[in-house]
Amino acid sequence: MTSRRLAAPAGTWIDRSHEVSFSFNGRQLYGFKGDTLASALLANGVRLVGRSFKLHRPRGIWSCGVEEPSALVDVGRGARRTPNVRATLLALEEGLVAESVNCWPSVRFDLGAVTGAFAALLPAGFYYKTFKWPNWHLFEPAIRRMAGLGRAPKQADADHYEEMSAQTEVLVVGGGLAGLAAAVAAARSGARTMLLAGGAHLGGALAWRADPEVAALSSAARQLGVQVRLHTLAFGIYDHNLVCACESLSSEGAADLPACVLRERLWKIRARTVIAATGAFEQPLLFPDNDRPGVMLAGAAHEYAQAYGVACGARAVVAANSDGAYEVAAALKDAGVEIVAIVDRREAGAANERHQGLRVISAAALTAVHGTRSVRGCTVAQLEDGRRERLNCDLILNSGGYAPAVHLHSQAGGKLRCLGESAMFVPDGVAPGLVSVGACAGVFARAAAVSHAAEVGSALARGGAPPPAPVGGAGRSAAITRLPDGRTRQFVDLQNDVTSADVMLAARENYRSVEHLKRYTTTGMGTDQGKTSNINALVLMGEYTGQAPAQVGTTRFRPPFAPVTLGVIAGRRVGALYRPLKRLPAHDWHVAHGALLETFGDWYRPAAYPLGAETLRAAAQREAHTVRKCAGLLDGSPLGKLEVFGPDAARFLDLMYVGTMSTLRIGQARYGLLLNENGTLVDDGIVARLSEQRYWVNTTTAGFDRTLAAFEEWLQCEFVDFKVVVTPVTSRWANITVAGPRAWEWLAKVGFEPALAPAAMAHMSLRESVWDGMPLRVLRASFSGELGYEVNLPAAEAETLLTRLWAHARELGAVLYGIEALQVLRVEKGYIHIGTDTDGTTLPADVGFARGIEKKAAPFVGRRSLSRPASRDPKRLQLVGLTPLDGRTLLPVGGQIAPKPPPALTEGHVTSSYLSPELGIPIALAMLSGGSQRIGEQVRVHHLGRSVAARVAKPPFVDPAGERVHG
Amino acid sequence: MMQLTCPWCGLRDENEFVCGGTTHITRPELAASDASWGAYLFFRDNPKGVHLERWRHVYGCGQWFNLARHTVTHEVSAVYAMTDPPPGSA
Amino acid sequence: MNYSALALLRGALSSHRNWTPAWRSPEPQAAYDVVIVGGGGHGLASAYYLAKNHGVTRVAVIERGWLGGGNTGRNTTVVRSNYLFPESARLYDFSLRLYEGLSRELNFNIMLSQRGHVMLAHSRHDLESISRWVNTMHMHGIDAELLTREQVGALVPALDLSPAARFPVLGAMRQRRGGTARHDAVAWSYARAADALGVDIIQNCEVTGFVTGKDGRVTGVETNRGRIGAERVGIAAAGHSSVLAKLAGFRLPVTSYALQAMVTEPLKPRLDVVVIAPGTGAYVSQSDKGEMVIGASLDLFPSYAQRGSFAVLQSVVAATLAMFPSFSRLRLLRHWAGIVDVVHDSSPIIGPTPVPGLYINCGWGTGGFKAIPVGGWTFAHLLATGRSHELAEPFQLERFITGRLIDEAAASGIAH
Amino acid sequence: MAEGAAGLTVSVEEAMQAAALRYFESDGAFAAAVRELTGVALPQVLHAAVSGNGQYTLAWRSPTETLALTPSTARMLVLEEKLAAATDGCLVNLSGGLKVLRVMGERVSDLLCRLGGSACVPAVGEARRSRLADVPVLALCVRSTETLLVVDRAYAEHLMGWIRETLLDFAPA
Ligand SMILES: Cc1cc2nc3c(=O)[nH]c(=O)nc-3n(C[C@H](O)[C@H](O)[C@H](O)COP(=O)(O)OP(=O)(O)OC[C@H]3O[C@@H](n4cnc5c(N)ncnc54)[C@H](O)[C@@H]3O)c2cc1C
Ligand SMILES: NC(=O)c1ccc[n+]([C@@H]2O[C@H](COP(=O)([O-])OP(=O)(O)OC[C@H]3O[C@@H](n4cnc5c(N)ncnc54)[C@H](O)[C@@H]3O)[C@@H](O)[C@H]2O)c1
Ligand SMILES: Cc1cc2nc3c(=O)[nH]c(=O)nc-3n(C[C@H](O)[C@H](O)[C@H](O)COP(=O)(O)O)c2cc1C
Ligand SMILES: [Zn+2]
Repeated sequence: MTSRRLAAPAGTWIDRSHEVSFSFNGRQLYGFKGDTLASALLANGVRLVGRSFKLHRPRGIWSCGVEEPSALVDVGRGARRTPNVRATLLALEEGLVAESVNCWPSVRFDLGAVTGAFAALLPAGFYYKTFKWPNWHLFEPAIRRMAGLGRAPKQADADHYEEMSAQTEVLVVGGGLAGLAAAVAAARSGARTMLLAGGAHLGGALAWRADPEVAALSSAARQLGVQVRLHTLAFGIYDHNLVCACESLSSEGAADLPACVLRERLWKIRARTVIAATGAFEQPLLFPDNDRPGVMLAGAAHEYAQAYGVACGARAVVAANSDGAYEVAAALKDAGVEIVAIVDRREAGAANERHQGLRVISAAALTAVHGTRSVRGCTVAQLEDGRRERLNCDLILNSGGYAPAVHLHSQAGGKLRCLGESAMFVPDGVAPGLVSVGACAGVFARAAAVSHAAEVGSALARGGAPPPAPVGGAGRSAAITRLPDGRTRQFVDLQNDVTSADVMLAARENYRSVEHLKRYTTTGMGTDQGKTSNINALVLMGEYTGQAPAQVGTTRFRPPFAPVTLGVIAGRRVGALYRPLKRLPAHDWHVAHGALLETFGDWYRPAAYPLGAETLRAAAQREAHTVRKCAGLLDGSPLGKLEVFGPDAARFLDLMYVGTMSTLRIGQARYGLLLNENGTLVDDGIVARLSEQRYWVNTTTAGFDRTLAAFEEWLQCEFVDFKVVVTPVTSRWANITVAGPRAWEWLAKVGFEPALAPAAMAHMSLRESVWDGMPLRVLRASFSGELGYEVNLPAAEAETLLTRLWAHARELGAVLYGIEALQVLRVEKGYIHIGTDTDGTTLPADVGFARGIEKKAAPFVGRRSLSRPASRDPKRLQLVGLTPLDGRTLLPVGGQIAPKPPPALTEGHVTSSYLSPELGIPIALAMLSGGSQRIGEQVRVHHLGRSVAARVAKPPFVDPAGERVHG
Repeated sequence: MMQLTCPWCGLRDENEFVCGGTTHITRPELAASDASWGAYLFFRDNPKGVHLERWRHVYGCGQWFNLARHTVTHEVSAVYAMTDPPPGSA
Repeated sequence: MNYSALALLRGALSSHRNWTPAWRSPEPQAAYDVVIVGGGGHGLASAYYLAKNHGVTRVAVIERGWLGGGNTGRNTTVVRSNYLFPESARLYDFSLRLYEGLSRELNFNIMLSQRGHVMLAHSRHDLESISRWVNTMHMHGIDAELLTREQVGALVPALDLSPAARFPVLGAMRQRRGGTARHDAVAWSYARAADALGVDIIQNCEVTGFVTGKDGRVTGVETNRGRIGAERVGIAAAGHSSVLAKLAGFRLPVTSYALQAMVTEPLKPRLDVVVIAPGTGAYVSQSDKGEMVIGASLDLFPSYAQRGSFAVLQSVVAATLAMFPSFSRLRLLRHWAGIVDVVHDSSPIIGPTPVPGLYINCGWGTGGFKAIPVGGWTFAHLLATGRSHELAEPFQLERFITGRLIDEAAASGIAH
Repeated sequence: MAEGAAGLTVSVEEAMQAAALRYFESDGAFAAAVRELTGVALPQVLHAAVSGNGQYTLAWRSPTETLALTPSTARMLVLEEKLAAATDGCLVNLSGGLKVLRVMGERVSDLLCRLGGSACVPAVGEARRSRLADVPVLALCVRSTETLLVVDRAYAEHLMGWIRETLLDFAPA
């Protein structure tokens, strides 16, 4: 145990009076409120926290933030289990349970680590070069088990997520000194300003020091009304300056969380301008075995000491090539960590008075790290002459300069430029709608960062041009130079185990584009997205191929900046709120009357009303039979309904439908087919004329949205001089369909006026009427082939009519029927159902409307497409009826028609099939190649290895003369 | 997610609209040849650059209108009525 | 050089200094027999089959960025051949069969993982539709089977099987031979093999125009690295097809849209097959590395920007959680988009263009990764002989005039 | 039904009558007839107007449509009858097809922002139809602490469900 808790006052963020217990890999440990899991583990002397992706190398805590590649844990249990959580970001909570990922049986004795023994066989892309014989499938399962990190939960998430949209003039991302300065300046200049800070504190890199400037700016921000959101990480910038951010709301992992909490909030913020002040990431140097637990970023160790009161080790060696490392060394020394030496790659270090007493080894590098599960020492060599020295230490601090966090700038479409000597990529000017300030703009000198940020803030608030960034101040730092490749590994990407040798291999094999390098070696593809590895990888590639880093370039930055839960992206759109499901106005009534409900598209509606143990199919048979013999009641409320009004309504409907609507007399109704311009069927429906200028249009349930959209598009975009308005009224009207020979008798019993009687009202006509004080629109039409009334009435009254009718059902012997029986009835009549018998390739002639088209002289939408060669092909699939030759076997829907069993060229398929209660035999509709000319022919239907002989028939099967509709 | 300006309702999020594709397409007469009918139905400029297209504000006022929008930057340079000529055509 | 376990062993002993470049980076020559525009899967496979099947080796593939960096390098890697029309089924199954032998043929593991492709049915109507589908597959001689709800549950335990689900699972259709392949490996393996046969792959070279002779015949291409002569030119530029067509003076029945995809952080195996929910359009598979790879529908407005709309991303994620409520706490690692060339009937175009000597392979839209082998095979045939391969015969531009569309999406009612 | 949290209450106006007024010109004979019958002129774009007697609320829906709301069935009937003969416009009764939710309290806009639209929060006297809870909703601000949400009946339950869950999680802003 080498890391430990320091004595107070170290630890600005922890509350030593508040102990917190937690469990790590089954061990009970203690930390303080204010700790992160990482700081608490370090305080407990836990170094080894995980295993790497490919080689299962032991790994420790590397950073103190979002860039963490190694310290990933699975947190929680059951419905709250969360995989791959960064220990460095997870606030410690009482009762938190965490486990290491990617190791078995334990993180200390991980069997996966045997791969380490074969590491030499597993260079970048090794899997592309082998596992080909006999095939990949043989090896794949084992490889899959080795890969992956955490374990996915098995239960549905218990918690809630919500979404919040906001608008602001200036949005500042990042609450460090630069962000604060920009926000305060913007607000002072009168702009509505919002500031997002990813962490729990303002102040960024300075948050844990008592910095008077941070304090002053923070309170100024509050006074000026800047909307400050802590715990809110901006993860992406999208079109037209939409910034999306995730706000963490709950005490993740706490044992006493309520059963359901609001866990995270998605912020969708539209900003007139965005100021990125996201800071910079410290970059590591490469040296052999630089991945051992105990090697970590210098700045992180600094933060652990000051903010959390944790010494990450007792004896530290600092590997450096930049000035920042000296500050860290001095500060850690003050905190009680022995600094064995600063090993600086540069000729002259940056030591000043503050660093007196620190041993500096210049122009040297680490050439070995000793210790496997924890650092025990290192070997340092002079770059010049190779002279070596072994140093005992338990901590190696790595400090290779900074990489500005240019993620948002790049996502917004900003360009980068490379500061040659330090291999630092900084924004090249501004991005559309976004300006960077502070460290993420490459401005590291504190005073310069603050004044530039303030100037940017006020300029943008006033709509002015932002001043250019005074880049610099990061201290001298040289781009890493490659060390001779020894036998040991220098890790570039810690999570994915990409080494400098892998980069060299990629160069050797000509995967030299930086994007090839990434994909071939997987560098930068881990959960940290290369925040501390991408720069090293591209610099190495440059060195191997003789290119400057600028020539190599960076890989593409993509959202999210840090991984975000799927839950927060979906927000409330889960469970019942995923997509609205529509219910009938009389939903409860149907439930009370034994409906078996199913989803049909967006609607939840009765499929049938089974009695007792009756199956759906049997119920439908009984219901359909009763409709034919007596009468039945169907709730057809979902049927689409439109009112089309205007002096040009008739002309318009003539253009929309195959079928002439202008010649309808008032009160008359007609069937119509709606086509798209490509000639294929979009919908069918019934159009009735309510008055000279006013039409009633019924669409199919599924076709309603398409029909309305098509009407509006044609009216507004093509026939722009037509005076027509289209008003959807589907929800206004319930539709109760009464069908069967005794339909009228039934309606008369509840008091429908005699003017609606079959004798007074023809088939295919519509009457407005009043019943029980409510307005009715009664359409005589029939999808069942029986005398039929579609009674449209105000939606809220549906239940009244149903109840009143149902009171007479028993005496009549009438039934309720559902969609399934309706299907049986319409198939007996040979009526098509759009979307079931037809698909998006069906033309009107295919379903028997060739004559209707010939008869109509006027143009209509889609007409021209019907005369293309392919539309006139006699081999097209055409609607026919089928009956099984044996009179018994139900023809399977989806069965293929072909003279011989598969494989064969199919001639068509069965589209609808039912046992006909009327005929007592199975019947079917089918689409058959050239079908209209093949009536009477014998065919074979093939289905899942069976085959049935059938005869082609001309529908309808029942009442071919169509007499029953008249009652 | 883009923000588009409905001529009636003002700036709204992209997901209140549907895009109807290229605008200013002339519908041929019924007597058109198969080739010109096919060209009308299917063949498009599909420019990488400014595209004149039509959108409908389905979640708002339901109106169709035209946009000039860049297909790479998604920047909108003009919003105009269905019956207006293309911008710059005077 | 040959790739094998033995070669890896030799590598291990030589610090992997034994490996040679997978392909060269040659300077463009003055002229080639065939120039292919676009170094994606289709362009590279075409070059390979030109050399391999037709002995045409004076071939250049011109790629404006890095090879495989287009849609081939950013797709969700689903392969299958369950198509309704015989023309499509023949095409895609030929492709799948080529895929099945590709790792060995190209001596490069493309990680073809025939883990099975499972399309869910949410309603009785869907069950009927997949029944038609399965039978049609059998007619085409392609494997397909129906699964009951219980079988689906056993195969995909993470699925929400509750009857109360907004899109309940009533059954499914499975193609066992369907699955995934490693996208980059497909591009790289063809590139390596084509290069080995003498094809020049020229990266960072953008075609900016076409050169034509007096007779209007194409004689070469203009690029940002100079003019390159060619007897025949083939375009295989996916989302950029219209841009190239415009340079050559014609239009295509193509619209370019952004199609998004995303991955979660890597996890231990949790999902063994490719699952698609037709009701929502979302589909998910788990890669060998462990990420959940998620894809869905287009951003429905024309775009050449390789980035997606956040609104669409949200609906895709919500659709994914509707299938897999237990994925809610998984984290999205990265999301991106590619520009796909969508054709009205969602079938490809492989044929001559109005410009003599200029041919095109495009229109694969959201589904051309699975077709890379056959796209290359048939395009190579066309480029070598000037005649369409019989598999590609139905997929000509002229179908948009005659109306002989091969509309898979319309026939199946499912976006392709 | 009324739900409440953090000083917000949401109730359904079950009896509210609704109609679409459709016309070709907003200043034609039909518009004049509407004005005469209700005492209010057709509202300006994105605006709503309430008649002096408080009995009619008219809300702009589109350039050819105004939504008319009234709590009185009788008044709606009269309106419907009186406008039936118009030729340059028509009234389409939508009563029962639309649901009207009344949201009362200080944090109306906080709620609306959580339903998806910060661009769609109406100011007093405004009516904005937009995408809330992923469905089309007309939000009509009567006064600073009162907003009506008008939604298709088929989506009302969904909208209400979303609101209910939001209120459940409502914390002080
Ligand atoms: C997100 C997403 C998911 C997908 N999922 C699947 C799936 O699961 N299964 C499936 O089968 N298909 C899928 N697809 C579709 C599939 O990726 C493509 O159809 C296929 O990759 C197309 O290959 P290609 O070679 O034609 O095009 P590309 O791979 O895009 O190659 C075209 C190349 O042309 C280059 N180019 C363009 N213009 C020029 C020029 N002027 N000069 C030189 N070069 C130029 C481009 O840079 C590009 O590299 C998906 C696509 C996307 C975007
Ligand atoms: N690591 C560093 O950033 C760093 C290093 C050396 C010196 N400094 C000095 O600190 C001063 C100011 O630096 P600064 O303000 O530019 O950086 P900073 O690091 O102090 O602040 C950036 C803040 O932004 C937050 N942040 C980053 N990405 C975010 C996102 N996507 N969403 C929300 N919050 C996000 C970070 O958590 C951090 O708190 C300068 O003087 C600079 O020289 C900073
Ligand atoms: C099947 C598949 C799996 C991927 N897995 C990862 C991954 O594990 N990590 C990662 O960072 N990116 C992954 N990506 C995404 C790529 O990094 C990259 O975003 C994508 O290829 C598009 O390229 P671009 O972002 O450079 O434009 C994956 C992409 C695909 C197609
Ligand atoms: Zn609008």
